[in-house]
Amino acid sequence: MQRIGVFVCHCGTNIAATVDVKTVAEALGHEPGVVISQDYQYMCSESGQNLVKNAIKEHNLTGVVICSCSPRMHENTFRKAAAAAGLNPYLVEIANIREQCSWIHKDIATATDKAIILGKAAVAKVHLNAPLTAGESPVAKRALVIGGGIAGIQTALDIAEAGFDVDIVEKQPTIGGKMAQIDKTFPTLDCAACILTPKMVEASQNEHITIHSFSEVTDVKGFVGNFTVTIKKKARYVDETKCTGCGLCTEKCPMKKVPNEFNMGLDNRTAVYIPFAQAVPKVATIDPNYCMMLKNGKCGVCSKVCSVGAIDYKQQDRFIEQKYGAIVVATGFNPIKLDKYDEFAYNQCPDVVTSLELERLMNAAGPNGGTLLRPSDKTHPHKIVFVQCVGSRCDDSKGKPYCSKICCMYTAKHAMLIREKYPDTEVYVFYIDVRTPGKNFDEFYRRAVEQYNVHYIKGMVGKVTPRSDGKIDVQASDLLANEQLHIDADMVVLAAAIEPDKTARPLATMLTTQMDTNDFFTEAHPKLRPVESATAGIFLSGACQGPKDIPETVAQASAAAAKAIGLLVKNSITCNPCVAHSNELMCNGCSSCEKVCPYRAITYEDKEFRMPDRTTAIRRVASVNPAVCQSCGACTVACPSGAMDLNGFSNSQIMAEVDAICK
Amino acid sequence: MQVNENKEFEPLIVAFCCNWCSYAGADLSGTNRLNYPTNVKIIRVPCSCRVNPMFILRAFQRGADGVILCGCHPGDCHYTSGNYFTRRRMTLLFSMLDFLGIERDRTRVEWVSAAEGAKFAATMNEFTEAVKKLGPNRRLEDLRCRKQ
Amino acid sequence: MQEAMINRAKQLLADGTVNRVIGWKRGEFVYDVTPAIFETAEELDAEFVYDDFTAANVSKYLVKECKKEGKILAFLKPCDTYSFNQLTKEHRVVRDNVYIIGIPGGPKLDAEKIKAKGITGILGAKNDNGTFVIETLYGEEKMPYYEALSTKCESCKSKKHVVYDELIGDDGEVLESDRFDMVEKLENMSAQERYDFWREQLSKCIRCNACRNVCPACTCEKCVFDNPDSGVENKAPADSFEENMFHIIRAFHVAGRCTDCGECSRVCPQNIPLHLLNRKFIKDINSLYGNYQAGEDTTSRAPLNDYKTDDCEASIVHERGVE
Amino acid sequence: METFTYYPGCTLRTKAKDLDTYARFSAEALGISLEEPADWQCCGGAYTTAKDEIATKLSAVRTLNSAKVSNRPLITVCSACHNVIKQTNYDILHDEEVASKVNNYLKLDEPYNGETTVYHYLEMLRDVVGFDNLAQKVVNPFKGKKIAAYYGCLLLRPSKTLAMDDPENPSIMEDFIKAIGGTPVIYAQRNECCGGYITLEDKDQAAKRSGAVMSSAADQGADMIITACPLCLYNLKKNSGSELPVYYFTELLAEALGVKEESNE
Amino acid sequence: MNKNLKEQVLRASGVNVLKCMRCGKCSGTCPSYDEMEYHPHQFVYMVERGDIETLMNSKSIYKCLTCFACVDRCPRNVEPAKVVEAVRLAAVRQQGNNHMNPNQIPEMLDDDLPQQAIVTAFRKYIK
Repeated sequence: MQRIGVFVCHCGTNIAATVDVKTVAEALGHEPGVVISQDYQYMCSESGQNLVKNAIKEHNLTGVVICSCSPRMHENTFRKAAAAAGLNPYLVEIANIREQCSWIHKDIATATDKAIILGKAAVAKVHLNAPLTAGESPVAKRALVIGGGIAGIQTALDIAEAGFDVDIVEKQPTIGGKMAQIDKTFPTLDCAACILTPKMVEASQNEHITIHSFSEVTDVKGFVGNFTVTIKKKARYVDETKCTGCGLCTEKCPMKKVPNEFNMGLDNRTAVYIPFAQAVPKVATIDPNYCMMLKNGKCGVCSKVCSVGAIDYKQQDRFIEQKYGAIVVATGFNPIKLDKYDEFAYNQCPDVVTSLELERLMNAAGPNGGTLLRPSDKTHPHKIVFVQCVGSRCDDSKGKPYCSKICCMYTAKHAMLIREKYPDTEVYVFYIDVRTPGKNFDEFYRRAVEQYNVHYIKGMVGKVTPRSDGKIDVQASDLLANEQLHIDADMVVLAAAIEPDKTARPLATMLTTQMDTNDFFTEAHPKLRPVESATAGIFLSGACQGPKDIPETVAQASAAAAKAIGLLVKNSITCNPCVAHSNELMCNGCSSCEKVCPYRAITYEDKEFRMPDRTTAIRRVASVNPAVCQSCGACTVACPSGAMDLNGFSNSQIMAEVDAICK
Repeated sequence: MQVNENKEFEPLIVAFCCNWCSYAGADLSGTNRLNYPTNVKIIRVPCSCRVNPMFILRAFQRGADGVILCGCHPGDCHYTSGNYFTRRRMTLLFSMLDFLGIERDRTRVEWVSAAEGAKFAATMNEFTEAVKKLGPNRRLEDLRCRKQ
Repeated sequence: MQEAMINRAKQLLADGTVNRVIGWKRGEFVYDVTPAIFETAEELDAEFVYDDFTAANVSKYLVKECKKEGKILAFLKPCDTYSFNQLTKEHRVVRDNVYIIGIPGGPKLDAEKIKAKGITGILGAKNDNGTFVIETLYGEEKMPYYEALSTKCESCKSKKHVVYDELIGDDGEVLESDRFDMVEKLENMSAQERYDFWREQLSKCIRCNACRNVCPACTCEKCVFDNPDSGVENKAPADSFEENMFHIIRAFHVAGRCTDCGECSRVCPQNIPLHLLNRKFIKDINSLYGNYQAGEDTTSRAPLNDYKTDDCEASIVHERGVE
Repeated sequence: METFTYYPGCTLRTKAKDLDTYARFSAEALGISLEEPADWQCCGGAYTTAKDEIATKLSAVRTLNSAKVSNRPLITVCSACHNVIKQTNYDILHDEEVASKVNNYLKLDEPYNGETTVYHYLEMLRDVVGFDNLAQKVVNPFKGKKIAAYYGCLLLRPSKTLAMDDPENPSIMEDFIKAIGGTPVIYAQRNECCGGYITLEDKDQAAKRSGAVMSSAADQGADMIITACPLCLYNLKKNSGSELPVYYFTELLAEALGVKEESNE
Repeated sequence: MNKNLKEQVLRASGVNVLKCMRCGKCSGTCPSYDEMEYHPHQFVYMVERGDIETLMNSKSIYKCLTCFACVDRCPRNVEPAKVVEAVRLAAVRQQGNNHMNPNQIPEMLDDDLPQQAIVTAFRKYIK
């Protein structure tokens, strides 16, 4: 027999001025199962809560209905109060008679009637409430960071600092990412390698950090606190544990005509290679597409010269499986391909380059040893044109709809560095807007203009025509002068839009995280939860979530680490008990529920059942993982037999509310 | 609902609101004191995709004159995809009701965000008016359950 | 055809490929043909029937049968193979436990339609160039062949077998059919006319559950209308609404899963055109979300378990059609 | 032998007879039969982008419809005709208003709804004949000849509608040049305008445009330049002030296939 | 500003001028830029402002080659050439405002001029 208590709040005059609370309490007192119905000034106050607690104890209540403000406001308050009085907190229901009644109605009689109906619906529902206990799920004390750029490194270091083991999976032979390719950083102009490489070394030496370089994530199973991840360690044909990184093999390798991706293909490397001097791990890798030994079994020079016997032509891809409590995605970005924009002649002329290529051309470890020379004839350029927004801010059919965010600043940096080092070089920057929000950013850009005399021209380049005399005719508009210009440039630098790495999309599918139409990962909330994905236990770090510069990336990387640490310190996580559950006796095993579950919380197993006719049968039935279910209820409607139901919002509970309202 | 000769017909409207957007939007219209008729009674659900067609039919059966379902805007679902399923389910259900000759203005889906208190109130005013024009729901109502 | 089927079934029983056969046998009357299980060659010889009255879809029987020991041989008409595939997709049948022989389908005949012509005591029948010659206790009767056709065969959607281990006879093609004509006709009526039409039809319902029991998509372990936790449990129609509710929900539950086999209307003792409800959903799904034929394959996502971010809004119902 | 409906257009009957004749003889040599509709009309020379222009689109639709009636794809060779016909067909397919207005005007036996596939002659060479097959049929290859392809504007743009090739990085004519044994010369101005009809009232502007094209091609070392458009040919020859020889691509094709002589008979 | 004219130009061109982000690429790529008084980006902006008559009275409308370089290269898909064409049509459709008189044609001809040029000019200049 149900013993239900109803408590009607005045909320000062907020409710009482439009709703006759006494009448409401009186009317609800006559509802079936209700043993006490009271009203009070402020139900959420301490004395109000005591009133509820005392009534629970005194009347041995089995359910409580509070007629008050929105449950979004005080549901938790009253659940806690009930729990303190020994009543299961999920036996409390709220009737919202403030926001959805007293505040929107003026006529006392009709508002009171409506409040009574809302109260009756809550009473009808609480009759069917079941006591629920939150389950617990253990947390594996290890984190996975996918991507070993500055974002991944920073996140890993911060997690390791807190004392947790963390693995970095990086698809390239070395960690470091895009920042390792950059020459100088804005707005301070300090050398990227000087600030990045110590962090790379720190990561490799930290006892809590394991680096899986030249590796990829191939499968993710499980849920928050309990992920099982398969990592493919690609064959590098060099035993990592033996290689000392001496580099002798790379010197002796006869296959020297391999485009060097680290230098954006502007020079060549050997088939066995170490991407750059400060690579971590400093281990050689053999490129099977070019190695003559691997291709046709003829050569073997590297193996002969290696004094430690690290070369292993028979090495295979290896798969390792590891459990993680948290996963941080830090897959980063790439500049877009420029094939669609060949009015800028990128495919026609080697002296039309992207900004990232320019970084390498200017870098001391780059193809020209730090001297800026034209790729075509290795001469010094005297006139350089920068083009902004190539592929950014476009209509969807023409390119990326977003601002790539970093180009204005790095272009100012490039312009300044060139003018600093080569004062005889004229630099033009064609811009649509100069966007420099950030600490010391606009000051930096102004320095480029005022101190270094970079020619900023508002307008856009419309056609680039390379000429046989080595000059490049740049035809552009100068909107302020209302003129069409032709500049005889020696080099053209294109600020290509950036896009998320291509590996991100399949990864998002494996992780069941959401992406936007541009393939950037979607954060759980754009303002309040910017480093979490909507999938519990998956966090976002760096440019995989949106275009970012280095300081922002590092800030977000640390924030993602903090969120991951917050999860890893827990021994177990409390699950929301209001989750879906399947009645195995009625389940058809048809997979409809699984198809609509956004969290992959539903799995199937073949179970043996005793049938009514005393035989046993094996049936495929669904089960819901309560740690993963987020309680949306999509499955309950997909289920034709009604086997799938949702705690707290069950079919019969909602139906009871409908009946009470429509009575 | 009762039709009194002296009194105007007052329809009963059941509104299913998802907890994250539309229920919060309804709260906001309360906070901003934006009026809408008492005819509207809200039932809170975690997500619009929790609403089973059976709930809607049951409401009509027991005397509701209109049923409206409110959820997050497409793309903004708290559960990322719930409202997309809602949209397909309700499109087909409403089309079926229409096929059976039930007045199509008795059912509606509206996307209301947590910030759209004003839209919530306006939608409820508008929907109540539309249902009022149709008069009592006779075609789907269970006669037994009608109030005397 | 019947003989070829029996011979092949005997071979498969003999070589141990299968240990039983699902087919049809005759009841009291010549037109009263129902699904049955045969375990021996003798049983086959004695009772196995396949003729113009053999309309029943045996796919649904395989839900239970395929859980038993050993492989079963099933003869599936083209329309039945769609049902079977759909059941495979929903893990209700185990493909490996069934040996499927595809057989050419109908058109099948509807004894009710013959009887409606005042022809009784039917003993046998044959199609003579469009004229249907019926042998009865009282002599020979004739009627136009198409008037005797089962409703479900009048607008056949496909002569193609979508799943089989072997075929007896040739495989056909997916057909262009006029199956949505009646739905369209109703759509073009006024709301009041539609309401009157359905009120008249649905009020005939006696809740015998024949539609539910025959439907190859209705294979729930327990029907939601028998489930006390569903809040809609009811075993008999107490009022007009509950007929509506039952049939709307039933149609909704099979929406995107119904292969349009037509069994519901075939078995309805009250001759309610229930298939029109299913076809309405199929027509809507095709026009709103792209053509979809349930059971055509075993992997595609059912339209109601799927979505596109740019699907139409529910208000499309308000914007189109006849008021 | 595959048969196509062939639309020559007005200019190919007068000032650009070469473009036409070589195209026909070459097609025959390649095993393709081109059938001209009995009563074609001039396409109008320029496509009017304005949505409220219907009358100017009618003649193109008549041509498209006659191809539809004969149930064959339509082949064009003049860039301008191709542009007009292709854009009109796109309109009919994508703009219901245009389609219904046009059909209201024309009162055809059966309304035209964009059924015809339109190929430029070059597309036919690429997609029907295949450049590899073409190369095998070449008897007089242009060995060592550095040939610059001039696309102009009409063949490539608007790219969404014409959809022949990458508008900024086209390769169809370069591949054609390779197929007939020549060496293609890439130059940036190959997809810029020659000045077009402006030659009628502003010779200076036409000279400036065609001059820029020619000098860009010459600068990259071209021995000759080829085009598919009579007006381009005119501008480049008459207005550019350049000595670089300009040919229709069909002339080179006919020569490569060894049918040039008989074409001239 | 003439609202009717603006409406007419927007409708005839089918262009949404509000998509323009004022980058000036159309004018950067236009082969007729130096011959024009008002340049492609100005056409878009002036139509947005409703300043159509100024454009109609300018010789610029006869300088556009309709080469579609601006249309294909506009990052925002604005299609300036269609705006120019719509303004030119608005001009030549006015009574007595044909830009070319057929009587002038013989003097423009030379032996090689393809008639394609003349039919095109008829389309562009005369209503």
